[in-house]
Amino acid sequence: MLNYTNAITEEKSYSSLQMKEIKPVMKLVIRGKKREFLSAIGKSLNLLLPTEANTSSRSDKLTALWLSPDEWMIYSNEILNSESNEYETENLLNKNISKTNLGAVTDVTDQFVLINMKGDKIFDLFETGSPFNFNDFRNKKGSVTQTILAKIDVIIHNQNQNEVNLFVRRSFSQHLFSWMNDSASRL
Amino acid sequence: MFIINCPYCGEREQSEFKAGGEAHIVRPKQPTELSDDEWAEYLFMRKNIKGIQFERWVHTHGCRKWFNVVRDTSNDKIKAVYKMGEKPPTK
Amino acid sequence: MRNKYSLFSLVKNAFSYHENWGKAWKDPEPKKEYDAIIIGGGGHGLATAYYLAKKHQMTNIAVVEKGWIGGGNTGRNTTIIRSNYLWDASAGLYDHALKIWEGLSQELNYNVMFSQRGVMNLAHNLQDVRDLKRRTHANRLNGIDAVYLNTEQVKKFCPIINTSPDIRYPVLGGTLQKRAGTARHDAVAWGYARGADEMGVDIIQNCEVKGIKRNGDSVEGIETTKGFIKTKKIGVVAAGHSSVIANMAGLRLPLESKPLQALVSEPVKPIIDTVVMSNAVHAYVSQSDKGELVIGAGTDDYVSYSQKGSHDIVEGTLNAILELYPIFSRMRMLRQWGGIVDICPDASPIISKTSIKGLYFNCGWGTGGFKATPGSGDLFAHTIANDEPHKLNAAFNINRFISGDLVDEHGAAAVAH
Amino acid sequence: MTKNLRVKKSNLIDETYKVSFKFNGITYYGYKGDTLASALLANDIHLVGRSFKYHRPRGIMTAGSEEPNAIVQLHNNTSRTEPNVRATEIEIYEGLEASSQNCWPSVNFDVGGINNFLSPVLPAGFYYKTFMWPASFWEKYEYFIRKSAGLGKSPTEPDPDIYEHKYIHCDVLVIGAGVSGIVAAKTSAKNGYKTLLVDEKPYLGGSTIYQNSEHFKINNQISSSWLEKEINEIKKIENLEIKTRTSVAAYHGYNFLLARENLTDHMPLEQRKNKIRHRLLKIRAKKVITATGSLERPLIFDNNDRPGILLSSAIEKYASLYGVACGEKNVLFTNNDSAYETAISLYQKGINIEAIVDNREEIDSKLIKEIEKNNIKVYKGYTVVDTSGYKRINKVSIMQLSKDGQKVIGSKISISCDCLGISGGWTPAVHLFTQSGGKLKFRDEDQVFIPNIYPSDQISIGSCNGDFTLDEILSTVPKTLKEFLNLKKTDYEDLEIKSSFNKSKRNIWLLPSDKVIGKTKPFVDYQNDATAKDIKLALREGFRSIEHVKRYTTTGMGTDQGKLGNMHALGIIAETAGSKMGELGTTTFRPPYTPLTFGTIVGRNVGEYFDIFRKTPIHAWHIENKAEFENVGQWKRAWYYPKKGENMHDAVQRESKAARDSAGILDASTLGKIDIQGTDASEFLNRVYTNAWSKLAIGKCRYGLMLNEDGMVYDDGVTTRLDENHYIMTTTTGGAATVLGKLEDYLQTEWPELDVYLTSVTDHYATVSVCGPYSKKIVSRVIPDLDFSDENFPHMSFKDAKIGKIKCRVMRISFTGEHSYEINVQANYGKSVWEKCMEAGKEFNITPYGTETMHLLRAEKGFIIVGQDTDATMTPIDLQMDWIVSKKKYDFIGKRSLYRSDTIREDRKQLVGLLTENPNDVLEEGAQIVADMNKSPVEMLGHVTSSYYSPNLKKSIALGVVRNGKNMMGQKLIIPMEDKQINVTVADPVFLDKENKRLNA
Repeated sequence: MLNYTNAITEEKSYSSLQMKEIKPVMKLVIRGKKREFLSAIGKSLNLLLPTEANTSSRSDKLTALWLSPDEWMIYSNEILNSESNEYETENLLNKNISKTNLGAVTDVTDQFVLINMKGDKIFDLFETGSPFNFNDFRNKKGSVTQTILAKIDVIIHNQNQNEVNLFVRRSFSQHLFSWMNDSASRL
Repeated sequence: MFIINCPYCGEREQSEFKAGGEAHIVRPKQPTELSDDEWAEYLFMRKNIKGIQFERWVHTHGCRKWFNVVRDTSNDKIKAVYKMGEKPPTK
Repeated sequence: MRNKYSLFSLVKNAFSYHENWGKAWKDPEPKKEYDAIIIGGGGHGLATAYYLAKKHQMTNIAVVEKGWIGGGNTGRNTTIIRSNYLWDASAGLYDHALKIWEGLSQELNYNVMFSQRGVMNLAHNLQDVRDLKRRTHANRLNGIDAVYLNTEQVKKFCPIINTSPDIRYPVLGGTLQKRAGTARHDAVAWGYARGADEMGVDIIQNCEVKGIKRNGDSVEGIETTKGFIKTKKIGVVAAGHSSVIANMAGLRLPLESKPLQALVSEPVKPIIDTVVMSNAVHAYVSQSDKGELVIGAGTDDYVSYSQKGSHDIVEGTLNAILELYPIFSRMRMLRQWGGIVDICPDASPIISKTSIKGLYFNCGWGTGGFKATPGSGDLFAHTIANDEPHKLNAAFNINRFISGDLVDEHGAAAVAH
Repeated sequence: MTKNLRVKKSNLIDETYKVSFKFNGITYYGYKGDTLASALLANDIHLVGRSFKYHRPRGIMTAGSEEPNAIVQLHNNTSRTEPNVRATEIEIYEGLEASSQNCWPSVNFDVGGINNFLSPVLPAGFYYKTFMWPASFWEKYEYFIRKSAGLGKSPTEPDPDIYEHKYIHCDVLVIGAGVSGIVAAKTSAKNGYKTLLVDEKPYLGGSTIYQNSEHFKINNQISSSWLEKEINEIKKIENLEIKTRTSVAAYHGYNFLLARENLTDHMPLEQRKNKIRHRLLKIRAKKVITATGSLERPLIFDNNDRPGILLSSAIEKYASLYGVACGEKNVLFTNNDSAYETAISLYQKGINIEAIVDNREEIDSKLIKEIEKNNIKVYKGYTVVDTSGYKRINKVSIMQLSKDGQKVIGSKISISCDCLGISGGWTPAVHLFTQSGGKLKFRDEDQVFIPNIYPSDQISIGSCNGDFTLDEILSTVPKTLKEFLNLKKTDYEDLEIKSSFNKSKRNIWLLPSDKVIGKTKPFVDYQNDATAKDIKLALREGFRSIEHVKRYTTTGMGTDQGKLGNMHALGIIAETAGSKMGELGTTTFRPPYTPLTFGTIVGRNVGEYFDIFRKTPIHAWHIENKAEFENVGQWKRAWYYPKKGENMHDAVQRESKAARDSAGILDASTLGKIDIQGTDASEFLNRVYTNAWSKLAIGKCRYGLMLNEDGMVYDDGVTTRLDENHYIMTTTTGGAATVLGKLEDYLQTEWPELDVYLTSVTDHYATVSVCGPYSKKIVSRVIPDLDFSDENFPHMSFKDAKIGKIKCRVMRISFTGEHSYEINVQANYGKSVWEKCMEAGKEFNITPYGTETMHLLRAEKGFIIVGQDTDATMTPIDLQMDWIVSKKKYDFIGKRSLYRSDTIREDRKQLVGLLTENPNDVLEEGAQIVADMNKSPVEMLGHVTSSYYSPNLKKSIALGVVRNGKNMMGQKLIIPMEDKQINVTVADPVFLDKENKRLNA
């Protein structure tokens, strides 16, 4: 049996801000341009991919984030078992998308670390290191952005009032988390 | 620091983008048939215009898409953006 | 000499309350025709005119400048002078310039304040170390004074550098060229202008070139805001605007003009008495005689003639400065500014004839042209006067972009200097 | 100090809160709310510093950020000391210590003062004319010049304070909270715009807030009372954020502004711990309203720089806002009505005014009438011609002006005084406007530059727009706002305004004197000691442009950037040269408006956050096992693993030997990995790599070389065909991001017709590379279910496998020449796989090795490292890798460039092996290679790119590039070192196992 070692082991809590990694969560990048691609995804997953820029969609099990006109990230809403890395969704999409040449499906489960943030200081923290204008974003549930935070690429998904999921590449995640804590400690 | 209106993501800060130089320099379809001079034209020679320039940018830290920008290089004002493959605006 | 400068003349003039100093240069209207016209009244252009008059007896010439002399990159750069370049051709070019610098104040009877306070380049990773050693060995064999320093020697030469092994990019070593240093940028333009003027060169300011008149494959003259001026030889030394002039003649050049920024701190008492450059963390700093820290930032990645760059570049540079000199955190930025630098794909200049007879270009100096000013002027004058390059600038011809024989100095010039 | 210069209770000053501070070692007291300047003035101290060039005694001149003279060194402590702090800006706090700068031994007795007497030989630009003989002596002169230049002293220890950044996006930014700014902010915010109001001062209300005269009323209330109510109201508006002690430093294009919010500089040191000192605000505003006010102009006359000479408005501010009298015998000298506002204010407070000198003759002004009513002498049509008093003014001499204002007539009158207020009218603070790219126009009536063409969505209002009087401001501003903010109505439509200000002004840039100008010192730039005669000298010497004059005389180059004197310099140039000021143009105002601390700009990007620190999933293991690390791009890679007592050489020799004799293990997770999918994936690879890919079988791996379009080697790596339309490409560690970017560029812009998708999976996988004769044994123990037979799993192939329930990919590829496997597993299992390999390999002496050993092992095999053995001037042919360049393919990136006349030459530099004559001599990487040392100049044929002592071959080996090297096999060459020459022989770059037997061993 292999041990599971995720990137961020600590949960951090400040007044009005909590941050922790949520894992394991399946993450897939799916790519495609054709109309059949969108419908095949819809049928396979019972989830309509968002086609409007900077938005997301959601089913019981999955959330889909718009990343570009031909790129989405799908992640599981539930925490999975770390003892296996076989993902039903991935297999299904490989069968219905990759094998039929409709588009591409890539497992990025460990490419990205998902940091869940809660509290009303989230955007104060972002403002210390991201040039993105969060004024509208923060009030729009489901909105998504790819931008930079502390010079690091991040994907931010507005989950709920005062709750976001932040995705960052694993090799950057510890540096970013340390930076976020340093910032949070001064908010 | 510009604000660039990514044709896919909307207005974003310049820090999210990278510039890619003069636009509409099409890679020759048959490079082997070019003379050294003609190849050098493609490879190195640039208009380097002072004034309205058609240029390429990529939304590196966003959607990763390349697109075109019309910018006045004498004052850095962006006049228009358009997608790859689209015709440049005439006005 | 009309107005010889010396301590004696200063004292003498003090008695007449300095009322009797003559003009450093005249302000003539353009003649109808010249034997040669230099477009661009920066250091390189004025030096070219000076050497054309002095060494090639071409005195019926003019320098036309669209603004005021020395007002472009000459007056905006951070004045670092060195010759420790990698390739033979570059080393030859820049060391030729350095040798002229060493006697320039006396030659011009104008104190250009060339100060050989040394230039140190730092290494921050193992490839830096290899590159700097490679360069040092090449320099030594080319007769250029350059030595490799280990971290302790770096610290000893410039004690305020943070050489702790615990910083993000520790200093692993460096090179030092002791003959290198700085000079007073304005004085270079003014000194050459005064010298050229005295030999009869017309320096025409506020005269913008609007067109280049060609007759077939030869040039016939220039259209300017002060009218048409006839000439058979045109030397273009227009730095960031080189492509603009080239386009007038129907030429395209392998250049992109990009913003380059610099800044100075408020003046303080001497704290750093050499020039330190670091390519890897993008920082270089020296201290002017006035006491300001002179700091050069990098270039932006887009073409611009606005003389403005992005704040991210300035911030990035100061990040690096504080990484290497944490003691400067409470120093204050007094002024920042931008210039337009014309950059060649191989980070080396062009000093060359063109396909058009009588049209010569001296451009592509990118971020580091100031250091070459006297050499560049001398060699360009030679090229114009003889219609063929001097052996020291033969490699810097425009055809290298066609044949592929580039002089790739990216390793040495990736950062502005 | 027995004088009581405190004159009244003030809202800003808390007289119940005494603060002690030290100036030049002596303890003084002030009150909370005082600036250092107001506290010093209350203690009757005017002499604060010495000037830059002549070391003349100088005092406090202004009450704001335009101060040229009163700049001090704050604190003596080596880490907290701060040079050039304006006494007029710094608020005092308990324990503040300040001292004078640029003087020795003290500000009262300064040896440098001798320069004042040498001044006749130190005109503008004197240093260009001398110090040239003897030639070698400049640096000796320079040493003394440098020592005497500079102002304060730099800290010599790191900064104890912390800084922060904050991005702000707002609809409307209002800069300046004077009466115009308050009106603008309220109007904007109440109409639904998300508004930010900033002001550099600790209080709101600008100069109107201390305006207590019956002469200036709004709706029948004294203007300050009216404004106070407005301020109380705006504090309650929800979408209005107000930031005081916040100064806008830079106004860039696209309405991007930088402001410094000063959070702790006014606090006692012990209260600052763990607090952010400054916050740099990066503001992006849809609209900007600039209401930065105006600066009072000094007047230019002989000896106009003595301590005790202040701007008239500053005297009023010290009296009204700080409750401090600047002198007991005040004289005011003016060319406009402003000085009378000061006079009335002083009179009300019982501060004595000796006289007012006004260069205007007949003026019908209510303010003057009131002054005259109170029996204060007004000299009309007079000018000051001189002052006296070395360390404090004690007398002014005045004379009558001729009708045309060109000369003085009559006899001199002396007035004794201890303070002289000067007022030359007002200059709109257009600095930020011009920084933003705005174009100015010159208004002839009152000789001011005002905004004309706006480059972005912004507007200037109030006195920075040239509307100086209260009635002008309050009638114009609401109209301007309505248009700018698209409003139907504002709250300020029907204000009833009383303003007694007469706008007449008699502007004379350089006031005439009874002496020839050569004998006078009329200062234009106080800090840099540039006088009107310096400007005239520059013009005489042919410097015509304002930029030339500025640079030659150093006018406007001080820490105040010429906020006071620049207009006068322009005026004097125009007058002397006979040109029009409007045509001369101004010098460029460059950011920042007020100097900005480096620390503020840098924020938290210092120390560990200077740059990103990337870690592999196995990083923690390397730390636990005491690895030394190497910076590779932003990664920290394990460099070598020294055992106790080992140095780097020992460790690398041990690691290298183990990797070949038994087994080695390397963390290769940093290599870039790109997932390539799509029906045109093979065609895509054909176009980006030099070799052919279509025929690569599924399950096989191939090495590829990628060129730049200029034909030079750009990157390399192994790509594996996972399926018909699915590949995974590896790139170098440093090249990962740029390679992906370049491939996307070609895909999106040149070949959009290709059905290919690229996705980075670099971080998704941990890569554990196990090599050596025992590698198969070890890996098969970790993955027992996989058939490792050479038939099933040959070199350059890949297998999907599982470790327990965890999927992974195993590649049999080798960068060492040994039999070796790379296990790619999802990152979160990477450390565990590594540990399993270590455990399984224990009995086989499995040895972790770092990048240094990796470099050594590959050099033994002659494998290149892009960036070390290549430098962007090497083609694949130069690397003697002709075999990888497909001749059949019609095109690939860079192909055409390989056939240019100079890239096709046979005598280019080529990669070769080098063996030293003495096998123990290890060459220095970077050393040059020469054939003939007697040639002059020495011809360098190339250089050593990689060099190691090989423990496996028991000799030194090296790679190098040598001109025409491929035709020099066996030839002897020289490596000239500083102290010796090393003889080498050109050899095959493959030093070990040329037959590749070990791959299957």
